[in-house]
Amino acid sequence: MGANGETVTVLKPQLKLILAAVIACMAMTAAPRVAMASGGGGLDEGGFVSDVLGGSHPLFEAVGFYLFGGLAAFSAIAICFTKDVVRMAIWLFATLGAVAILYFLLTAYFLGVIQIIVYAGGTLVLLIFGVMLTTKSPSMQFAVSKIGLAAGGVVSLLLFAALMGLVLGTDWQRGEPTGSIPVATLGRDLLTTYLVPFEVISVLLLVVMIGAAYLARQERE
Amino acid sequence: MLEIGLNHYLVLAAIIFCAGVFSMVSKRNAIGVLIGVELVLNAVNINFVAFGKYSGGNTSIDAQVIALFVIVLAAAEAAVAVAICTNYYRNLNTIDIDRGDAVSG
Amino acid sequence: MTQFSTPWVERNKPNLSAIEKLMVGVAMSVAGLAAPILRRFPAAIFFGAVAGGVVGIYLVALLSEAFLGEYHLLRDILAVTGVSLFAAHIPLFAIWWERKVAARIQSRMGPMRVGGWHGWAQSMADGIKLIAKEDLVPAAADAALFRLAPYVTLIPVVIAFLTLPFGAHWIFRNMDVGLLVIVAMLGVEVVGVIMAGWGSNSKWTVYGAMREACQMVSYEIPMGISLLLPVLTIGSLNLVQIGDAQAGGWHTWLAFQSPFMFVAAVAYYITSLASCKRAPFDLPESESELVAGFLTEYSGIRWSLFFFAEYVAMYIVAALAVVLFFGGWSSPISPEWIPDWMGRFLFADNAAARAAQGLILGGPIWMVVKSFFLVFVQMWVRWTLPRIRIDQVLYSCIQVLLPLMLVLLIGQTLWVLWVPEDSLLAMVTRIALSSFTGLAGLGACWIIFKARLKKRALVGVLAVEQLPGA
Amino acid sequence: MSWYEQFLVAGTVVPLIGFAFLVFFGHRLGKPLSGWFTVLVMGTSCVLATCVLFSWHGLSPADRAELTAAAVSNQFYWADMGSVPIKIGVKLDSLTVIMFFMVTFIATWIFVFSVGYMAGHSDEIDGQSKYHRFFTYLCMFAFSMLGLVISSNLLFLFIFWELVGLCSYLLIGFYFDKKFASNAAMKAFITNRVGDFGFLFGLMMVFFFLGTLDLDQAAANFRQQYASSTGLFAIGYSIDLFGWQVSGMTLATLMGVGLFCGAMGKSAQFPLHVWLPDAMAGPTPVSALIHAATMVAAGVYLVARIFRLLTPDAQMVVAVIGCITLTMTALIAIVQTDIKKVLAYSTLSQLGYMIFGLGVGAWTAALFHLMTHAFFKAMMFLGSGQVIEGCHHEQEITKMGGLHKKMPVTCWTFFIGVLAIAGTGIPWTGPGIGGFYSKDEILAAALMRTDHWPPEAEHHAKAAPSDEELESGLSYRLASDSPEHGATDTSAGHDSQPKSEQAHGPSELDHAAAHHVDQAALVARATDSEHPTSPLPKWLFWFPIAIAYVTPFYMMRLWWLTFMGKPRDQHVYDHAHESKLMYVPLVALAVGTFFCSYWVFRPLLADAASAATDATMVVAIDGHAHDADHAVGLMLHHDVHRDLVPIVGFAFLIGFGVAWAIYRNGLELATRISSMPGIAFMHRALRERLYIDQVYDFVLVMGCRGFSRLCSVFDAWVVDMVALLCAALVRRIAAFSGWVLDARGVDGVVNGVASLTKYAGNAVRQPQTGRVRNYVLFAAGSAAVVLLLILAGSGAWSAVVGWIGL
Repeated sequence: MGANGETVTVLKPQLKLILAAVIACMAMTAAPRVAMASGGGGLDEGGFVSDVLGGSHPLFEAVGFYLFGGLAAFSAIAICFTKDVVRMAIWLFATLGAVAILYFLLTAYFLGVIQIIVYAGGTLVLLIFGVMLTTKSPSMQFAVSKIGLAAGGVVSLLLFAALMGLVLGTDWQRGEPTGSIPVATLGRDLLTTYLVPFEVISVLLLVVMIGAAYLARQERE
Repeated sequence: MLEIGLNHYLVLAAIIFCAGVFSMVSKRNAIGVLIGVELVLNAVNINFVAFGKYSGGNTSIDAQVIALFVIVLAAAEAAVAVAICTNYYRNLNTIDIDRGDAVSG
Repeated sequence: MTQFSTPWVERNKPNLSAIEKLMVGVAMSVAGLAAPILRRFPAAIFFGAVAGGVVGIYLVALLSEAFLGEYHLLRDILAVTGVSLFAAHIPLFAIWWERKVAARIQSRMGPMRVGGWHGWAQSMADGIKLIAKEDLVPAAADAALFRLAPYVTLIPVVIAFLTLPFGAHWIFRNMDVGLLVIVAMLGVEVVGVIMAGWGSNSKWTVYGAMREACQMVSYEIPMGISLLLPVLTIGSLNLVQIGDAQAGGWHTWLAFQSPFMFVAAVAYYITSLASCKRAPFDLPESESELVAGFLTEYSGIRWSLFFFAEYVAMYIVAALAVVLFFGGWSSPISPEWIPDWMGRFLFADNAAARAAQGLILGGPIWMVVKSFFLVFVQMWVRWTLPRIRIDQVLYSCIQVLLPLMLVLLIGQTLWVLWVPEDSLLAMVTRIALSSFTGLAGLGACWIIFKARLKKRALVGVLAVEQLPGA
Repeated sequence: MSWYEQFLVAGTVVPLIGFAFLVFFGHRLGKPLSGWFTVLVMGTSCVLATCVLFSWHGLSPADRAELTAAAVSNQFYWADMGSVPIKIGVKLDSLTVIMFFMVTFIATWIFVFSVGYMAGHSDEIDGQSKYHRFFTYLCMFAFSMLGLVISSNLLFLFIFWELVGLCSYLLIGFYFDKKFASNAAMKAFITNRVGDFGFLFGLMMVFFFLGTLDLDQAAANFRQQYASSTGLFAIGYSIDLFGWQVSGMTLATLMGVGLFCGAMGKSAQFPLHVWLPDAMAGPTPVSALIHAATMVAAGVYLVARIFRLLTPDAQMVVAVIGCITLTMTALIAIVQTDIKKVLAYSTLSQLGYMIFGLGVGAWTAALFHLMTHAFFKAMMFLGSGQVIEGCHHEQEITKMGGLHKKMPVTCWTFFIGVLAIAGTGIPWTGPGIGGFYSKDEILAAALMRTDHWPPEAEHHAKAAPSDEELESGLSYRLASDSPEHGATDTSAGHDSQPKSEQAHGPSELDHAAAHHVDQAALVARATDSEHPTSPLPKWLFWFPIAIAYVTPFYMMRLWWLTFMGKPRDQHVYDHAHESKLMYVPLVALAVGTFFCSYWVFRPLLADAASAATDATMVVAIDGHAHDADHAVGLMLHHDVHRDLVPIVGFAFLIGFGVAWAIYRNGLELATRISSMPGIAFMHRALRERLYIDQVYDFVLVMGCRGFSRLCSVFDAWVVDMVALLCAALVRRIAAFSGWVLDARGVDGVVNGVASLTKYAGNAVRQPQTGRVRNYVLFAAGSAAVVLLLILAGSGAWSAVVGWIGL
């Protein structure tokens, strides 16, 4: 038994362990089948999202809101105190993701997904792309004067106070909270009731596309 | 406090809104300002959806559609803004928006 | 006073704001406690954590089932566990498989030693090696982004399993917007890559990140449009509904529904290659130009996490292609073709019959097999085609795929409007396209069969019989 | 669409395609090729037209009526004019088919001739070839004319009408570098505009009063309004026109006259005829085209189409204008010495016959004359082109003579034309040529309208004309007879309902309308003084008869001076020659002249007449001969024709004889006669074209000039004076205000405001840092302050405190 043999003896039980773990995991992948068979395939009603995140149980809803709302608020505030632009973008990414989950909590699933696709997948990448195009070194930062910061802070706090007063001082008209809206309904409304804004937005997007391409084009001699 | 209602969302939106305003005011990097704008728009969207949910009836659809439009507009705005930033950088060789005060009175 | 300097020990302290400092402090203290243990007993801790996690999940599930029975928390936790483990094992298998495929294409054997039969344990050995490697963070890097990046890359692709169906009832969440969730998660993945590229603070990595951003933002458009084709044909974003619509046998698969769909399936496959940075679109990590692109500065477990993410994403896009275009979980056999005598046994209400149904008419096995076949095609493409230039990548997206997609979208819309499902044209198209594909498949099978017969000639001097484990 | 319509449309579109092709590629095709291409195009069109004509000729009248009705239902909707839909369609009836064939056939041969003619002509201006342009215009001309022929809608007819005008302008002014040519083109164009103004006026009246622009629909509405006394013919209906109360009947007359004005312009009738002789400035094939197939025919065609919208008064106007034209221009033709001018005036005279024929109600005869005239006039013009070309651009017949040896084919084909225009035939028997049938039929109709009118007495005796009578020849019809007679009956019987049932109209429409006829209206109409059945004045018959003697005279004079006798100019004679390419069309058209005299045209036109003259008030006299035999024997079978033979049957012999006698030995005798006292005066007047151009010049041009002189005097003495006075006054005021008000008062205020603004601007621009961040800060800060102020007023803070305290 040399070193070689030792290695083999050392490895063998470990490999068996790995194999066992793999088999166990495989077995567990089969577990949902049993559960689903018992559930009769009614997974679309009352599942993870609406239960745990959508909050028919108040505890889950509260947990979800405080967790992701807190994350959204925290990262939004973090943006204020970050100097590096890319970090700001990453914090913004966190805010956007958290807000998307808040949309899920508010049963606006479609909106949540669109928030992720458009904001996180599109806008944010665009922003970072913009940063990359316009930055000479990653550590480039611009200092803001103390007075400017103070003025901004004061104004923001005043605004916050005013908004709080407005939000909490108003007796909002309440109705029965609505459940999730099928995406088909949303689509039909978009092409019937909201057809004109929809078309206007389409035209706007075209204009924006052309305008952005025009602005960003390379000047050629 | 455990029962989550409309006010919770509105307060959260107010926080994000004010954070966005502060970002817009305190960043000298143009893209930082843009990020502040995105925050503000997101805060508004939270308000829309929350009002839609808690007002009942068909408001929910209206709110979601409007929020959808806001998202689309925000994306469009970001595209144009980034294009403007690129151009700005090409012209002034910096991204500091305080340098772009050619229109000062 | 000798000044020692190594590139990784001395770090530039990044400028942290107060809150960031607080967060980093908390995280570092936790990490400081955990790191020595992690470093000493990597394998034991890994598998211990796996085992403990499984046990813990069972416990939590049981408890919650007891207290919150109506919310099916147990079922969800089991499903999460299952999906996560499945996702975790895809790379283990696929990396080994890719090496075998590459080897076969290059007329060699690939890994043959670790674990005995055809080196099946190679991936695990690699994993252990990577876990044990030293974890480096470059001195000039933005450490926080650098560390965060692999997780931002990996987590979304695992979340994508949330709405990926394995069967009519084999889905974690059957959501109205199921397709969009997957697309969204594939779109988020790119943020992690950009973080990695930017955080590494190297010319190569930044170029890689920019290429990735550019490529992803461009290719999402034709990809999204190609996904719209099945959506508008079925009229739903729900993947289960889309899959159910193709359960009527080989010819009802959506790819054969119209010529437009057939082309769209191929085009989707091309865009999906670009969206998970696979060859020939692997510009962000091209080793010949950018060293390794955004991966240049990574090593050890973080590096392997990127690969975990990549292989899981490969599986996701392949599975999406299967659900949307190639019949999902259903087998090529239609229930209508089952003769009566067999149907009497097959459609009986017992466990054995259900298992047989799953094998013959469709179930998770079919889904996984088909998806892995498409993953295999991705590998095949990677080892066959050369990488194209970045301008060619963008050219093919903007000037070829995008107009093509728009034409296909309009064509498919008109097809749905003007060609009824039971019209002669629709039937002829279905039969022609499906039989064409079937014949091509049979031809491929024949070639493989012939190749098996001439194994020696193909493999050449590396005669299979000469190697251990063969 | 039936294939008839498809062929007609195709035949119309083919020249358009040729036009488009030549516009873009004509200069590449080059000199002979683009001409031959045009011939090919026109030939295609002609083949299509021939197919249609042959097949149409083989159909029974019932089948034709069915096809006509089907064509109406095939119209397709084009646009709305107000609330009236405008439909495009093909007017498919015998007239269209014949006209179409005539236009394409003659145009084809003219195009062939053109290739030969243009081969010998310079076509370069400023070094650039205009050859292809000539054929381009010809194509367009043919297209316009064909479109005009097949239009079922007055609006489209008008559009093509204007296109015809444009093409004639382009072609008459083809040699636009020559002053006289461009002047002639402008003259033609402007004269036509005058007529078109009337046309447009009539068109608007049709649209306004009849509510449609479709030809058939307009006629039907016209009938319906007349029958039911609504619309234009409502009792007591009148409109205020510049202070005159104009009754509905007068308006209807004005409408008809307005439409006729267009025809006056295009067909060169009396006051507007001045352009046509000048139009000889264009190349000779163009003259042939204008005089035979296209432009002048368009006017006659228009009158034939709007025939149903005419009132008796309007028809009278038509007849009188036609009579004046034919008389005057025939007289002028006697003294012309330019070969083309003689032909031009003879055309005018023949057009006068046609218009006159329509005016007296001989619809069929007039159009028949149009057809026969088209053939022989095209032939003669081409013959004159041959002569001019052969004689080295010599147009004066005084310098020709004896050319029959040098150009025999031209000579004898021309002679056939002379025979045809003179109405040569054997009196009381069948054989004859051209005008022998057509012109004499017009004259017969005129005779009937003057001497044998009203024919009610004979006709009324028989309740229905027997088949024999219909077969045997001429019958007459008052198209409006059903309401008229119904009115007469009812006024006698005082029992409206059953009596009005007897009013059997020729169409269902009338029949239905008759039910709604107001009793009083019918009584009123029965005693209407505008009853159409009064006979025409005698001179309307005798002037055309006289001119029938003049026509052979001047034609023989022309032919004899050109081709017979001794050569008067040896140089011209030596040079004379004939071109083969150019005499082929002559022979073809000469054959066509015989062909059209005997064959399908007359019966087909008679067939078309029953529908086209389905009139309200206008008088129509129609033959019902359905085949050639009847057409030839027409004059033998009716009293009127028999009456006519002694009057005019030997006119051609007398005319030819006199001409031969005078010009047998050249010009000496004629010169002597023309210098005789009395005749010399007339001769000069005729040489000067009866001074009409001078009158126009004096009245219009001098009038305009005088008026402008007057205006200029007014301008110089009155307007300028006022302006100068004002200027002086203003200068004074300005001086005052400048020194006193402006410098002291206004400038002070302005400067004050300016400095104020400056200070204010300096103050306000402090916050304008140009920094976006500061703007955001101000905006957000002010929003916050305003919100806080509002909230402080509303006492919302207690609620805040309460919520947080919770």
